Amino acid sequence: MSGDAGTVILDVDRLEKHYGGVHAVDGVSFTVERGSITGLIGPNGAGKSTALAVIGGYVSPTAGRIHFDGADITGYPMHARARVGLVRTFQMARVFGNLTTIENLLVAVPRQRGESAAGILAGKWFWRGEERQLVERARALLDTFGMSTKADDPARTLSGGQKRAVEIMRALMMKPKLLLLDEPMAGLSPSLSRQLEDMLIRLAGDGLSLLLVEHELDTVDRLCGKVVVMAQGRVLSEGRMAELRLSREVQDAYVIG
Amino acid sequence: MGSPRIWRFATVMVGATVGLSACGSSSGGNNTTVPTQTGNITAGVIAPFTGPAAQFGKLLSAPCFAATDLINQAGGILGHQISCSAIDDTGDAADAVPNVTRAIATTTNLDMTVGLESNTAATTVPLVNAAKIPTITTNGLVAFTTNKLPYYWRLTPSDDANGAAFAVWAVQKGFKNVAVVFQNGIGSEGNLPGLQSAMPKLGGTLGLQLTIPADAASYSSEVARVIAAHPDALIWSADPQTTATFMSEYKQLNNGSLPAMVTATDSLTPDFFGALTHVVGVDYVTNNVYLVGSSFSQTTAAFATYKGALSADSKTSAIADVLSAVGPPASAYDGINILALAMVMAKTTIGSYYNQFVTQVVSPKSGAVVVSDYASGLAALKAGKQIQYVGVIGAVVFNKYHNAAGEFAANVFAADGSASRVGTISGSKVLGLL
Amino acid sequence: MQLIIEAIGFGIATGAVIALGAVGFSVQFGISNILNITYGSLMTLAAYVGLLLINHGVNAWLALVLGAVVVGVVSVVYHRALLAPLVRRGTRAIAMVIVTVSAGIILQYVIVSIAGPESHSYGEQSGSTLHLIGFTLSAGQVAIIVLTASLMLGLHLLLTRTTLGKAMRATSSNRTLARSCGISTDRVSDIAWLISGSLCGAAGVALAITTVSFDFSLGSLFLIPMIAAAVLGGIGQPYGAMLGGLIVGVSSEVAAAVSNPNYKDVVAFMILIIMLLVRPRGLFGAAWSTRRLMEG
Amino acid sequence: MAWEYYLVVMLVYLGTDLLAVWGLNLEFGVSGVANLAYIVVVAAGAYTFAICTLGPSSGNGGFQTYIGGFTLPFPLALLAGALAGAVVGTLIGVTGLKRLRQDYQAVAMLVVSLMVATVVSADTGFLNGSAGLALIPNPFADLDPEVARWAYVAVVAFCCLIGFLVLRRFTTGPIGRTLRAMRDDDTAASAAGKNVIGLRLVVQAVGGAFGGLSGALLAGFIGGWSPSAWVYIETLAFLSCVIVGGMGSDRGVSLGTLIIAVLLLQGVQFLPQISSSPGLSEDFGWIILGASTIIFIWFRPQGVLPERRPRYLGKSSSHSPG
Repeated sequence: MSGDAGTVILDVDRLEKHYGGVHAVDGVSFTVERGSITGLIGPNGAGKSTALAVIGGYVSPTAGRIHFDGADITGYPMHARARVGLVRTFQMARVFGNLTTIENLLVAVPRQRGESAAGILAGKWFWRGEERQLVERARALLDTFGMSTKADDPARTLSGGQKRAVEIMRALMMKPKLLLLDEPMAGLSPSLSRQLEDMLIRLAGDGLSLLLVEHELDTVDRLCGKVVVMAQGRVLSEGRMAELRLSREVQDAYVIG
Repeated sequence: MGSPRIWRFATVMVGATVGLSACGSSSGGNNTTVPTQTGNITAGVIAPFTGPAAQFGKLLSAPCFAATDLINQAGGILGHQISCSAIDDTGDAADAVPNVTRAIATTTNLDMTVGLESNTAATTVPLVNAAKIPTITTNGLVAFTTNKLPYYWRLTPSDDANGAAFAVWAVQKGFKNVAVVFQNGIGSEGNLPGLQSAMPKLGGTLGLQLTIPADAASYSSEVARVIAAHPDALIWSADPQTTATFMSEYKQLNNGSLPAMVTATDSLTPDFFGALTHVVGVDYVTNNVYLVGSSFSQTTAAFATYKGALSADSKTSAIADVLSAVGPPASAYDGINILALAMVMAKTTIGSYYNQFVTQVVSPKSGAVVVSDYASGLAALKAGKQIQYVGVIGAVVFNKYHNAAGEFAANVFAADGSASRVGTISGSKVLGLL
Repeated sequence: MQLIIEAIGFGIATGAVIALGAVGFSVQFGISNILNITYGSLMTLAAYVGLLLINHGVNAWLALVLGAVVVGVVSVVYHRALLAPLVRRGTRAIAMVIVTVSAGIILQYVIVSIAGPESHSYGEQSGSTLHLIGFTLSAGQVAIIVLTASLMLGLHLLLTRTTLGKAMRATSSNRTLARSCGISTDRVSDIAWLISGSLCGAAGVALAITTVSFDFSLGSLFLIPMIAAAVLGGIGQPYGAMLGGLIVGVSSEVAAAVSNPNYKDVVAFMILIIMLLVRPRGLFGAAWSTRRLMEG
Repeated sequence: MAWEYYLVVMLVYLGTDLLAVWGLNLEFGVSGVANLAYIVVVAAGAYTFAICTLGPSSGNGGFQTYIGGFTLPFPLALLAGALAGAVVGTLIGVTGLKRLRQDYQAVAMLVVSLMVATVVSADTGFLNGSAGLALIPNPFADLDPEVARWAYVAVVAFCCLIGFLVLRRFTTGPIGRTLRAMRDDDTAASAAGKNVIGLRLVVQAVGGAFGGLSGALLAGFIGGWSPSAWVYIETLAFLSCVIVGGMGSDRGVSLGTLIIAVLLLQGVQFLPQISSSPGLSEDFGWIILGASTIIFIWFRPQGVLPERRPRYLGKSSSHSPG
């Protein structure tokens, strides 16, 4: 399947989202290539977050199509997109506060045997084996992020940075093909930020595709191959960050915005 | 709207604790093999004391106070004094069951009950019957017209007979074209069939038949529908608040005039009188509102004793006048006397023993002394004579289903809220129309 | 046909009272983002305050004003003492609904245990009947319509012509932005609760006047038509609530005129549920309110 | 013995309360669906049980009119009650299909509760209107009354046992974890691939079956059921057990059912019955119930016995969720 789709994993085609008379997203088209880190930037109110929400399935588009991994997913609800490998995180990290950190990871895996009708009917023996594997994967991931000691803490007690880490680990538990990140660095200390950047680069190296909305242009510069610039609901320009910095149009948009 | 279900559970818990200790300390109880008991007798008044029908609780407590006052003055029953206990059935079957079972379990010497109104009778009657407590009920459920429970005795007519009595009175007053307005729930299920059956037989017509919701903010549209039907009178059944709202709007939208109203004696309450006079004035209420229901003569000796006892007790004196005209409370009063005399005849206060004497207290027998109250009945029995109790509601003959009912009457309110009788309707005529 | 025209007239009278309450409810939601279910019981409180005053010889219309003031103050205290602290503690919206439902039940049963379960009345209404353009209305109904219209006009002027009104609207649409513009949002919210509470009180006394006979369940029975009106008009939008009130009132009365009157409340219920399921932002709701009604 | 029957009533009410509270806890405490129409599923179970056990409406001389009248045996009628609860619960769940703020959904359900009660009360031909149904046959009418009472207690106890086992299947393990994730943040749960709407409907169906069974058992015991038994605030009583006991904790809410009873029990012992207004203690019941709900939301939202999360030990160890 992925072979047929060529190198493009996400194809956004003339996307529109209107709120009453406001055109928050007004005919946006761009693509994300497999294994790349693509940035989506623009001034406040440019429609980046709305575009991301539409791609993630949180908001339904007024017009336009979204193709993901060779399939038209425009009508998919959010959970169906997650199941085909299109996973998003949130601007404000959202964790399941009353679950423990490790449970936050475990719960994310789609189609668990223990969630199925058969699992509920048959009981523990039906899902115990799968569960054990998931716990191992989750522990490994917690180790990688240096959060093993927090495994049994309720997620609501974690710091902002830790919550964001939980969110990203949770996304990774789902084995996504494309990760949508909405300002992943917001609120992180510079050192944490750098760690996360390294992590994202490593993930991309392993073949994961990333689309991120980010404010900090230096971060975008370091991470992203391609950058899409939005202003007033439209795509203004796209290219490499270094080129875009020189573009008059882009500069104007940021100043005006 | 009763109590929260969990609250019912709490009251049950309290009751269980008390019940256990009571059982440990007293040799009494309703079901012991020794046919005597110690301590006072309790007469339970099972009726709603909370919720929308709470007025019935008040109405049925008063005759209990009156009857027990007189019994105690006459020396009690077999040496026991008797007192009344309010048992709240809340008007809701789900609340009534724990409340009534708690009362049965925790009330010492609960040897008789009265009340058991239509809302809950179907579930509470079996409970007291299973506890072998003789019961005089005042409900009108058609289902009990063919009752087979041994401890159940009914002294009031069934609801469909009431409906037919409305029709008789309306036609008698010349109201040939009537509009029927029943509040949802009250009367519409019970009274309507009798009314529908009787009205055509009497040559009258039921114009508009409307069921209205209780306690709505406005009835303007409903009122407009009734006005458009131009009725001579309203056949009415609704709670005081609904009645007041509806009639007030009727008056305002009909240029200040109102048709006559025929309603049940259930509405002979201070609440109903107060609510209605407050909004449409006392003239209309005293001249054009007829309250029809089971009734009795107010000239008998039994009535004088009853009225005297109601007036003498400070708990009941305020509503003595109103009660003087209403059937069910008088039935409850008679019922307590009948059961008390049955105890005397049986020489025990235990229900399972004295229940069989109930028919003997009231049945006509040659050579029997006709008595009109407990004291004279007691005296006659002590003198070794047979008795026939003929009380406030007149002579009582129970059929094989333990049902008995007397005549019907129409009443009107006086300006002070008391009731006076303006006509009677024979029971046989009513039953013939069903 | 005549019956339906008359019913429309009655619907306008009923709708006027609904609108009065719905506007207050809507203002409260707009300013605090709380669905205050206690509102119904506060209306009942107003009716009983009015009863107390009338029994002491106060004129009915003065009682309406005083009842409004009392409930206005109670609303501010209620918001300050219970609702605002709970919101600050991060209590979820779902729990806030449970809190306001519980508080409403407490207030209702406190009223019962003081005033008793019996029905009460302000007294006989003046019996004159007015016939205008096919409508038949009682004097009391006309008075309530006039009262509502003038209160709505007053509110309109307050919202559009005064600095306070502008501050209220700003706080209502974006609290954070309003605060950053130097608006004392706490003070604005107090005043909004005072005004909306007063509308609630006025509606309660007006309802007691039109209903003629009432008991402790007065407000809770009336709450759903009010919420229906508020949602119909786009919750948080006072003008929408006014129109919503008229629509709910007229459709209920027409239903009572042509069908089984027992179903007339069902009309308001259906309007509310259908609106919530199909168009939660209301007939006239702006785009921002859509986003506000969604989770997150 | 009278007190013995009293104990029977106490046990039957406790059992039916537990079933209902468990069902509501699954919906609200575990899954975050504030079903303020919960009492409607209890009513659905009770009515269904009634019309399944009663004979045809025409057979009783016009005493009461209703649909159905199937004269089914007791166990089938109980199952029908549970099934009706599940169906009605799912229908109520439809109000949650639109992705609305949760407080809006709660209010929508409150309205559903009021509306269903209004319609059932108004339509006398459907379920006998506001007079409700009576003379629902007792399943053990042929037995000696004392044996019959305890037989009913045994049936209730058996249903509670089965109910608890079923409940644990939903509140523990991966599915319990998923439902709690949905409760904590349903948007994030969707983003994690959970079909939130589907799960909600399933939960409303299962919770509804619990409520339906509770109602069926209660109606079978008391022999009657009417709209005054399921006014919307009855839901608050169950909700209060959940909140006070500990949202999401099966043991907590079971304890909560007792605690509410004990709290109120203390209250009633200190309240002398005032003869002029015998209803006062009933009013205080509601006041205490509302107050304890608010007090717990304010001071101890996790309840008396909070939900406990499982620990997942190291790679070699197994875990025990729940």
